[in-house]
Amino acid sequence: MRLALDLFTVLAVSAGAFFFLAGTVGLLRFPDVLTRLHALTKADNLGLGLIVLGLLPRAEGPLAALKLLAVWLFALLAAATVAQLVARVALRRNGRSPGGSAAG
Amino acid sequence: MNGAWLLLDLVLVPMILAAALCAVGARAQFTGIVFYIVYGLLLALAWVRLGAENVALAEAAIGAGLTGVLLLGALARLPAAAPAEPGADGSPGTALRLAAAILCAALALGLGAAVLALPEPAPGLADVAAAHLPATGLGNPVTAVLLVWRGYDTLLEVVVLLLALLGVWSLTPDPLWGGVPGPRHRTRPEGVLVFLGRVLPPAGLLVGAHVFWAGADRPGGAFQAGTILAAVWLLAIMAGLTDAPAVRGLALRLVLVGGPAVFLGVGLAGLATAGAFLGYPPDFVKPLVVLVEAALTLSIAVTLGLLVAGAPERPPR
Amino acid sequence: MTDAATLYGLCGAALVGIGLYGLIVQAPLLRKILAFNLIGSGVFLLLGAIAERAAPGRGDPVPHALIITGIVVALSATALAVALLLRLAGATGRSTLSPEPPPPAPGERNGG
Amino acid sequence: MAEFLVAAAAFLLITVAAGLVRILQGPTAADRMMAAQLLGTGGIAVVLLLAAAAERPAAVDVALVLALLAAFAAVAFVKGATSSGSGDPELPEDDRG
Repeated sequence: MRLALDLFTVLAVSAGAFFFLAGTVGLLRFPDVLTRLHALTKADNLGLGLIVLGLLPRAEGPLAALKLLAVWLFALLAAATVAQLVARVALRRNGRSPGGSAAG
Repeated sequence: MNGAWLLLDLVLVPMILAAALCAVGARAQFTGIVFYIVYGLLLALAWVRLGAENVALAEAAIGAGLTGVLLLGALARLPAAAPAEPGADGSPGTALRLAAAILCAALALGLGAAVLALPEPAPGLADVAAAHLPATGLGNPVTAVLLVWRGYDTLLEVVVLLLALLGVWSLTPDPLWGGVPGPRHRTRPEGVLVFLGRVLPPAGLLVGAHVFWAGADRPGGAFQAGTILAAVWLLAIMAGLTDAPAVRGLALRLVLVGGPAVFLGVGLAGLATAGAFLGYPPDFVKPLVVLVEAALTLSIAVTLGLLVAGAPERPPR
Repeated sequence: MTDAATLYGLCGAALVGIGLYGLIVQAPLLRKILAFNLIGSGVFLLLGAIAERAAPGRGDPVPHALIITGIVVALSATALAVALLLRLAGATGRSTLSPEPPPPAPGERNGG
Repeated sequence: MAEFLVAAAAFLLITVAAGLVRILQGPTAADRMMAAQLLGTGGIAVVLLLAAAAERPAAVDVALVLALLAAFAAVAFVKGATSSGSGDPELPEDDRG
């Protein structure tokens, strides 16, 4: 049992790390802001989700497991809303002054 | 120390240094601030790595929450910096830069040598603290240090926070005295910002209460909880769901001084009940510490929130 | 753990150097505020290294308490510095301490 | 097992460190902010892994706080990017600046 759970942890954490890698590659290689946004929010939240999933069997009790899930939920919420808002800003910047990089 | 931990350290430390270098050296100020936000996150990781969860919580709440809002808000309000060549805007020439670099390198090397020269084990108060911890009924030695053994320090610290806030308020232009800090934020009704502003503050209250309550026995405490509450309060303001209060309000001022006042009151009561200023009667240490922390959490949250909100910009309503 | 403490202590020493350099050579005041914070956090890491050296594995709570106090005070000092900077910019249109006249185009959002 | 978790944390850190390059290069402010967001999510994962590896459950609270406040810097950024500094990129009247 212990071995099976450990194996599960290793697999899920490795898969999560792979998605982070994919997200970073997207961030570095994709051609423009919006595609990079896409790569990031999809990949890194799936990555965090898999890592949380992998760590669940090691949680000390139901409360600790709930806390792990809450971490993932908060991160998902942040990523989804931030992606939406930043995309909005990026679209406007693109329409007006291409490549403008100053804030405010 | 085994290999995996060493690998982690050898990645994390250069990242911290790179983020720090870029924070002060990046060409655009905005880029520097983003690096500084990342730097705060990496520091929180470093404190987790060193097993100092109490410190990591404070760094996470301040670095991830308040600092970013404070600095990005300031940059948005500053006049656009004219990109001038070095020297034209008062920045020093090459000779001075070189001299400064030599001086700073010498200082860093000296400090580094001091770290290497630390005796093993270094003198410390950990054993004294651990020996006296059972007498307090608290489980978190850092909370015990903050509120029981070094009560003077902590009391004066919350007074310093208040003084800083007075300093910020004193920069108010005369006609706006006692007014409302920051602009009135407008948002699209039912938009993403409003959604975030509705969901996160209740969650923040929950997490803040958890961190405060855990603080007696596990890592956490008044400062960390107060910072979290301040951050979600600012978010609600930025989402346009509520407005910052006029700083002349009596209720607001009572909340601001409430924490230090309760701390001082319990401290003075200690003269009668425990024979010393800031002493606690032996059987009531934990309840009194929790009472002081509760009052402090609220005051710290409001003080930090208003510090970040800045000097009043609108006349009092 | 002890070796790690040394490593992070050395990192703190380097951060103090980086911060001081930025404080001296950077003209924009917001940059100076950032640099000052780097010095502060470098000192905190030095204290953290001492805490770990004093009690390997569990950490000395006294320096940890000092660091927490320091982090919160550093934030309030930063907020005060930012407020001063915004007031300076509002009054003069400049965000440096240079004696030169303000740049021709002060920003539009220059409330004060 | 602890060894594996720490190694995974180090791998993640190396991965998101590449995000630092994106912050440096930009080219737009939105790119920089998103790269910082990636570092934030990666940092949360690293904290969770270290908490599990060192068996220090209190560190999970640090991840909780980081996740709760993960959106804050970006919200301040989009606020500052609107014409008034206090608007909402979703509002049509802020479509200038």
